[in-house]
Formats: sequence, C-alpha cells, structure tokens
Amino acid sequence: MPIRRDDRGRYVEVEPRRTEETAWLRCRECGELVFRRKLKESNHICQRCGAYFFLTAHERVTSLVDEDSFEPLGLGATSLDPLEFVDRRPYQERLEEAQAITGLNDAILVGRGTLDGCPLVLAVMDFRFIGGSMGQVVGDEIAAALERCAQEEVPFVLVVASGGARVQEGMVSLLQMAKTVAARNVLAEAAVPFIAVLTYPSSGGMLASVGSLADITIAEQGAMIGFAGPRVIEQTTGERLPAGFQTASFALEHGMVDQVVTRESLRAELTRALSVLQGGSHG
Amino acid sequence: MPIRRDDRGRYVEVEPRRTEETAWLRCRECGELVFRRKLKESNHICQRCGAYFFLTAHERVTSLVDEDSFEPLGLGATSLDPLEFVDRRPYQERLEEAQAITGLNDAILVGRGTLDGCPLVLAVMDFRFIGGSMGQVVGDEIAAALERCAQEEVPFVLVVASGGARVQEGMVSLLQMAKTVAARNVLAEAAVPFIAVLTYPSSGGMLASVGSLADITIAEQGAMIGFAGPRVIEQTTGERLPAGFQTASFALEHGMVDQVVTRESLRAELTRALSVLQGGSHG
Amino acid sequence: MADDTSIRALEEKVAELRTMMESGGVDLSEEITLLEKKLFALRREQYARMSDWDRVKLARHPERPRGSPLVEAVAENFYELRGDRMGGDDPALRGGPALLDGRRIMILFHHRGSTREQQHACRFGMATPQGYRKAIRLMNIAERLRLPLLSLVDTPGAYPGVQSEEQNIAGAIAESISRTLALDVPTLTVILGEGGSGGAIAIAATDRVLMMENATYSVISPEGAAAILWKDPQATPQAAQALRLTAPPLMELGLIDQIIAEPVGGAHTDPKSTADELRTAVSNHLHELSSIPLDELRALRYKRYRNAGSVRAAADQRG
Amino acid sequence: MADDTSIRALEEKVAELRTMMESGGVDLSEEITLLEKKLFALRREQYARMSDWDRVKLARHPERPRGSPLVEAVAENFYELRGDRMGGDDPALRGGPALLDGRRIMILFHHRGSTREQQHACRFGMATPQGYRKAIRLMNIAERLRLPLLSLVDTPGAYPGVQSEEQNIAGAIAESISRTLALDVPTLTVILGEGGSGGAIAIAATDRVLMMENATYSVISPEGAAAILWKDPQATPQAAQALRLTAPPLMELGLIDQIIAEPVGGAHTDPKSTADELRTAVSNHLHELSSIPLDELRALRYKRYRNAGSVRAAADQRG
Ligand SMILES: [Zn+2]
Ligand SMILES: [Zn+2]
Repeated sequence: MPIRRDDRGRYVEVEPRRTEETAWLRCRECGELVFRRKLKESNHICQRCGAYFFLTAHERVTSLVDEDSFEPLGLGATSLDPLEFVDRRPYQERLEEAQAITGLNDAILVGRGTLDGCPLVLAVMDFRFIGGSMGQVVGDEIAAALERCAQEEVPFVLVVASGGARVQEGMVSLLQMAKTVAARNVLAEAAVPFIAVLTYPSSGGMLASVGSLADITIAEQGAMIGFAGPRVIEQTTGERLPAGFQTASFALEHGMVDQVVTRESLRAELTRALSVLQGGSHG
Repeated sequence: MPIRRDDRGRYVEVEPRRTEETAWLRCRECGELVFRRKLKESNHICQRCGAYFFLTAHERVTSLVDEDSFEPLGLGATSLDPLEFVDRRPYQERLEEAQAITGLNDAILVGRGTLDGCPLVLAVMDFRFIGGSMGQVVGDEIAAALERCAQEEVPFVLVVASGGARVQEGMVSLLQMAKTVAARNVLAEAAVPFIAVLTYPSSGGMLASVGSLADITIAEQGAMIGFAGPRVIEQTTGERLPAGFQTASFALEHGMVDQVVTRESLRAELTRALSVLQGGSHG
Repeated sequence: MADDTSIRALEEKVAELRTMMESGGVDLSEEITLLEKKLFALRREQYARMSDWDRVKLARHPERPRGSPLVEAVAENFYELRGDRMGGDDPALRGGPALLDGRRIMILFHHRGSTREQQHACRFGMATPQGYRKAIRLMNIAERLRLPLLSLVDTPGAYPGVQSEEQNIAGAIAESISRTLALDVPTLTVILGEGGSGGAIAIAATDRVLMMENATYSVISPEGAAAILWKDPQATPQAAQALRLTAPPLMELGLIDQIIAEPVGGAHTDPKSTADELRTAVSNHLHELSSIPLDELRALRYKRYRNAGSVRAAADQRG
Repeated sequence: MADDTSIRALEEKVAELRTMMESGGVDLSEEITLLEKKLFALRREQYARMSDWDRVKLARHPERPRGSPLVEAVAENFYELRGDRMGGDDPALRGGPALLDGRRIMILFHHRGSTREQQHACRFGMATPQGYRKAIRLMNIAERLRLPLLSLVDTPGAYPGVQSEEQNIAGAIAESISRTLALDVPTLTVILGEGGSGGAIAIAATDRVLMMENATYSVISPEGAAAILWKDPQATPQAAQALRLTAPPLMELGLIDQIIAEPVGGAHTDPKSTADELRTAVSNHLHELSSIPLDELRALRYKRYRNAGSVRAAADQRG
C-alpha cells in the first residue's frame, strides 16, 4: 500500500527529515512564514489562510486531553523487522531515523487520559513515522489498547493518520488488519464505545480495517479519506477523479463518516460524543 | 399497497371473475386461442409465442412436487374481516367470490410434499385471490409453515405471487410483514433452508418482508419484482422508468435474486438448490 | 377541518387585539381572555367532531412538531450519526444516541424538513434504501452499546423512485424489520404523525408501539385507497374512515399500546407540552421494558408479532 | 522464467510429432516419450531454480486453474448465489453452497475470467464493494445453515476505482474481515494464485490458511513496491524477493499452515491432479476443524490473529 500525499488537501507537511526544530515554518498554501510557537497556539492552523499543518502524535494528544492527564500505555516495543527488509535502504535504518525524528517507538502513541474529566484510552498515529503505516507494532498497540478498554470499560478513541500498511513488513503488516479487527470485535462484545477520528491521511489497510469500524466516526476537516491513492486509481482505471474526491465532505456525502469538524472544534465534538455514549443515570 | 399489473411482463392473465372453466383461452401476447387442456401440458406456456399464463396455486403445486406427494397443511381459516371493511363492495363479498373462484380459503396454499424424493413444505400464493395480497390468513399460514419447518427441520419453499398487503384489512395486513419476518427469524435459528421463488408479481409488502429474506431466491422468467408499482413511481416522482424495469433480469442485475429460470426448468432448479442445501454426509 | 375558517378568523382577531394593546397601550386583556375562551371552546368542539380524514390532515399539518426539532425538545445531547457506510446518507431517516430523562438511548426518526429545500432533500420524509440501511447500522450500534431503541415514525411511506428499486428498497425494509425484531435491547415506537405503510413498519416492529392522539398509521394512504378501491378520488374521506387508521380503533384491534394525549387543537398548538407528554410516555415505557429480562423480552416480542392480527388469536379472544 | 524459450520449443516439437503421428499413421511414440522425458527434466530443473519473481509470473499464469472451472473440478453441486441484495452483483467475487468430498460447505472465490470479455467484466479478479458485501451475505447464510466456509483467494487486489471509493470499499473490506472473524462455523482459506493485499485478507482471516505451492500472498504487488520503495520499475524482481511473498517464507513466519504441492511446471500443467490435491487438503483440514467445538475454534481463531506477526509473540518464541 503506497504512502501517499494528497495535493488537493489543505494540509501542510512538516519536513519529516529534520530532527532539530526550526523556529519558522513556511505555509505551503499561502507561503506565509509562521513562527512555530505561534502555530502551536493556533492549533497548528495557519492564521493567514486557514490551512492545516498536520499534527505530531504528541501535539494531537495535547490538543485533545485534559492538561497533564495523559499517561502513556505503550508496549515499549519496536519492530522486529520480520522480513529483514532492504530496499534502497535497510528498513532498520528507516525505523531508527523515524524514531529519532518522532521520539516514538513506532507510528502510534497510546495512553490513558481524561477529556473534560471523562476517562478514555487514546491512540494517536504519527504520519511522520514512515507515513503512519501500520506494521506489527501499530497492530499490537491498537489490539492491546482495545483489549484494555474492553477489560476496564473505558472508551477508546483512535486518531488515524496513516498511509496504509507498512510495506517493509510484508505480509506481517497485512495481518495487522485482521488483528486489529479481531480486537475491535472484543471491544464490541464488551459494549464499550469506540470513536475514530479520521485525519490526513486515512487510507489503505488502516482504513480497510479497524479505522472503518468505530461506533462514531468523525472526520477532521482537511482529512484525506480513501482506500486507494488517487494516482493508483488513475493509473489502474484511467478514470478522471471528480472534484473533492476523498475529502472529508466526500466521505460524509457517501455515508462513510458521521460528522466533519474543524480542528478547533474536534475536542468539543469528542466531549459531546463521549458524554452521550457514557452519560446517563439508568445505565 | 396497490394491486397492480405489469403490462410489460410477458404474463397472460386468466380472467379471475369466471367461476366456470372455459375450454379455450386467448393468449394476450399473440392472440392465439389455446385449448386449456393443452396449456396444462405445456406448463401454461403459450406454445406459439412462449408467453407465460400465470399459474393457479394448485397448478403451481402440481408442477413442482412429486406426483401424489402433496398433503395440504392449511389452517383452514378464513379472514375475520377485522375492519368490517366496505369500499364499493363489502370485503366479505370479495372474499367469498375469491374463495369460490379459487377453491382456496385465502391467497395461499400450504402443504408438505416431496421433490425428487426430498421432503419440503411448500407455500404457493394464488394471484387470483384478491391479487395474491397478504392479509391475516396469508400471514398466519406463512408463519405457521415456517414454525413447522423449524420444528421438523424440513426446508421451506415459498412461491410468491402477490400484489402486496391486503388493503381491506388495513393495519392488520401491514403487521403480517412483521409476523412473517419474525417467523422467518425462527427458521434461521433452526438452521433450516428457505428458498423463495419470485413470480408474477412479487411486490409491495410481500416483497418487503419474508419474500426478500430467503437463503436462495429464484426468479421465474417473466416475473415482476419490485416494491412500488410503475404507476406509483411515475406519479410520485415524475421519473421515466428505464426499459426492463422490475423484470427478473433487472432484479438479477441489481443483486436481488440468485438466479433467473424459465418455468420449464424451475423444478430442476429447485431440486438442485435443495440437494446442495440438504445433501452431504458429514452434516 | 370543519369550521376552520371561523376559528382562523377568531385567531386573527385575538392577534390584532394583542398588537393593538402592545402598541397602543390600551388594556384589552379582558377582551382577549374572553375571546381566547371562546376560541378554545370552538377548538374543542371542532376537535371532538373531527372526522378521520380531518385527523389525517392534522397528522400532516405543516406546523406539527416533528423531526429533529422534536428530538431536540424531547431528548438531550442528541448526537446525530450519519451515513449507511455503503455510499450515502439519507436525510429523511435519521438517528443517533441521546439522553432521554437521563437514560442513554438510540433514536431513529423520520425527518420531513420545514423549509422547501429541506423538504425536497428529505423527500417529505420518504426514506430510501440508504435510510433503512443506516437505520440497521444504528440498530447494530444500539445493540453493541446496549442502548434501548426509540423509533419516531412520521413518513408518508418509503420513497417510490427508480433508484429506490435499483437499490432494493423492498430488501432494505425487510432486513430492517428483521433486525428490529432480533434486537437484544428494549425497543419502542411512537407514531408521531403519519405512519405510512412499509416505510413505517420497517422501524416499528418494536416491543411497544405508542401513537400520538392525532397520528395515523395505515397500510395505504386514504388517497391511494380511494383511487384503487373506490376508483374515485372523491372517496378519500370515506377511505380514511374505512381504513381505521387513527389511534382508537388501532388500540381496539390490539395493535398499539397507548395513545399519547395532545393539546386541544393538536400538537402544533403547544409543541412544548407535546414534547413533555411524549417524553413522559417514552420514559415510562422504557422504564418498564428495562425491568424485563432480555430473553423474556424477545419471547414477548415474538409472541406479539406472531399473534398480531392473527385469525387464531382473534378466535381465541372471541371464543 | 529462465529458459522458458527452450521449454516452449520442446513443447511445440512434441505437439508437432503428435500431430504427425495422428494424421500420418507413423508410430513416433518412442521419440515422443524420449522428448517428454527431456521436457520434464528441463521443467524440473527450471522449476527448482525459479526466482520469487518467476513464482509471481507462475501465480498469474493465464492458464493456471482458477475461478469457477476450478470450483467445479474440486466440488460437486456448486450452486452459485448472486447479488449483494443492495443494488448489484460483482462477477469478480463469487460463491455459493457446494458439496466437497460429501461435505456441505459455502465457497467464496475470486473469478478472473478466461475470455477477454469475461476478464473485462471481472476486472481480472479485482472485487468491488458489491463483491465484498455479497461475500458478507454468503457468510451470513453459511452461519445460518452451519456450512463451513472455504475461501479461494486469487486476486491482484480490491478494485481501485472511483465508484469503489464512493461505495466505501475500505468499509466493505473491514466489515468482511470482521464478519469472517466472527463466523460461528469452521473457516478455511486457500491462496490459489495471487493473494493481493486488502482484497485478499477481506475473505482470508480464517481458522486455517493454505497456499498452493506457486501462489503468492503479499501486502503489495512487486511492481507497486518497486515503484514506491525503489522508485524504479526495474527493481520489480528484487522487490518480489524482498517481500517474502511465496509460500515457504510465509510458512516460516507462521502465517500459513500448509503448502499444497503442485505438479512440476506448475498447476496449469496438470489441472486434474491440482484439483485433486486441493480437494484432499481442504477436506482434511475441514475434517480436523469440524472436530473442534465452536467456542474453542473461535478462541483459537482470536489467538491466531491476535498473535499474527506480533512483536510479543515473536519475542516469546525467540526468548
Ligand atoms: Zn497559510
Ligand atoms: Zn401466445
């Protein structure tokens, strides 16, 4: 599954290769130079043109949970490189680089926290980590989080930012689709709510498994939501893609998501969703 | 739900008002006068043009089960006329007339029999009985048949020929949809196969309930299959109906039925379907 | 409705007096009170001798409380879920979780829209296969999260269009009935306005079925019955009568469980009290249903529909 | 494949001699037997040193036994069920009940078609949302009638078209995986030819997964991997190797349960014996699976996929 970027989305990417933080970033939409600290205050939205800079997992977590409430739950595992994969570079090298850039073991950050006092387990993907692709670590983390939520009866919120399966793990990555879906079925039997937030991008094997099976699915404005990449579709079928293809509103119109919200209102929207699923006195 | 006739279908109707049998019938498709006895031998298909004369319930039963194997199982009930309904004529009168014409209590004939030696319960509707509409008797008969099949583990075959709900029974007729579906769910839990045969016409409340919920659904060539009548659609929406709308091949193309078969091959098709669902040594 | 004109004239007169009083400063409150009493009496009189056809018109009244405004008035924290996850989202059949009297439930409701554009988009509350498939999805969520189901029915019927047939509207309704009947949570329907045939029963095969006082529930519209059975559009009022589509005869036939009272003149004359009555009735029934063990509930549900309008059940009752 | 041309030349020669013998009446059987021995040796030699990319080409071989002809050869009384009951029928993903070695089962299989028209209609075995929704319907029937499920996978992948996206192909695959995992009957997959990514796993998350000797199962096509990771179409054979998409490494990784032997040269050289081997393997596994109580089976299934390619499971194994 290709790692892809949608040029039509109003998403602005942080250059993923740089480990050191620069003070200024350039908005790819309007060209404005924005001060990184200012950007944080504006929820990583360009104040001039409204374009979204995508969030790192840590930034997303901070924007969604009550201050200081987040407690990481990760398994602490790193990919075993099950295929000993080498393309132009060894997969091992790519992993180490991504770990250095993101400060994460893999493309997902899992933890517990509260949102307006309501406890939840939050799993947030980081697109900078090899395109947010799902390999054995992402699969294990999501499955463990789902099982934990089922056991402890805490709602699960998954923020998707993924280009699909981790190609470098071959069939091992494909099987994470089955793994995460199996664990999602466990949560369903426990009657615990699952909310998915689809951001830029939500595609490939991630969308074709646990990412499509939430009780409530919220799309962030500017999300790219689709199974196959635009280039693959055009090359395979020769079809011309309609305007707005695979945008959040396309997904809403085609019945794939429940709501589309801006980044500013995502937190409130999650609170609203959790309160109706968790609230109530008669149980 | 209106009782309707599809003029595009290659179906030829027997005049339902006449109680005495005439020796000759005119084919509405080609104008040929056909001898009633000859017609029976040809499975009620015009030998000149291939048009289908619709079958009475008794004729259909004869065409499908092993000779002399049919044993009626009907409840022996007649409609209680729950609304004491009168339009231009009392419903009671229509009932008595339909009973006289068809020799049936209501629009369905239920019984057990064998097909190539394989036991089954067969329920066949008769379009001559107030358009094959489903009122309390049809609902009760289908539900009782389904329950019996579940209990005795005998496959159920339903041959639909129905314009929809029995308007003269008002809401009582609408509730037969829920009744038959509830009984169908009982059969499902018993793991007993259910085969529906859709003929001319299969529409309205009959199609929107038990008629759409079989394990295997076979359409007879020349069937009309659709929820709303063509006239209703045109009047409500102003849409022009595409060619072949609501025909058997339209239903196949749109994923509504598993197979379309000619009347001549229906019996063999049912045998084939029953043998794979019932056969096997390892259970 | 009979005497509609004199009531309207009186209503206008009251409004005039109010405006006069507010702008002119003259105290006309006594006159207004008197006129309002007269108006109420007229309304009650008219209301008492409403024909079934009048009732149909009331059920279809453009200002009748319905759709999402009514849901918002009856429940809190309604969170709309959209989409069938298969290609579309039908605005005519909606739903989502909400809190009703502090209880988490899943609500399904028909939406007819109030503006012309909305009404067009919602096809006046006639749902498509996409709507019924969304309903099934929401029922699955309700069962998964153990939320009782509340169906608020208000539809002229399922949408009879070419695309509806292409997408197998009959199959979608059948599956929706089947799913409703199999749900492992308490289920409740209120017929709010029009309960139109297959489009209504698709989400109404529930443990209990309530009807608003002026709602109708019918296998066919009176206009349709007049056209087909009487071959005469003039026979519509007569057909409305013959179909027994109002709440009292349906209560007598044992097909519904309770009639929810409306204010004199109909629900639209007092949406607030209508919502309160509705909430109370729903809350009471959900409370009762939640005390029944689920397997017993499903057995009762089966019996209910197995016996609904049954020849044998009726014979047993009479004999 | 290396040396493909010399093998083809020899094949042609044998065919020529046969024709000569049949038409001319000259006995050339000795010469033919000798040549065939030579051919067999060449094939075996070539077969032994096949690269993974050769294997991909063999898996895609136009004459490879697959689709409905293979189903008819392996099972009896196959009764095709068509349609998703929601608007369409996908000819690329098919199925229905059948008897296999006397056992009633439900078969799902990809169909690529043999004629050009068929291949176009089937999109070379790339299924659409309609296909996966039909698969779910058939799984529901299988569970209802307690038929074990057999998935025969042979697809380049799910169809990447505009309409696929409009009808939520990702959601259809996800639901299909979910349904497969939840099925209350024994389930078995055989990767017949190509096991292409999401389009394959959609129906392959079963109790056991077998692979034909020359089948491939991969998260991405070698061509796709070469384009994305190597940025070079020339790297395709290298990508095929790196992806570990053939049966032996997948067996080593613990992702499949058995490799079904093919005749030397590949399944297409002897479709009859291929079908027999396949039937025997399927029958044996179904026999074993049917002896396991259903709740145990589902627990084993959960464990299988929970641990599939897991960091922890692997660590446990190594530690
Ligand atoms: Zn900008
Ligand atoms: Zn003729």
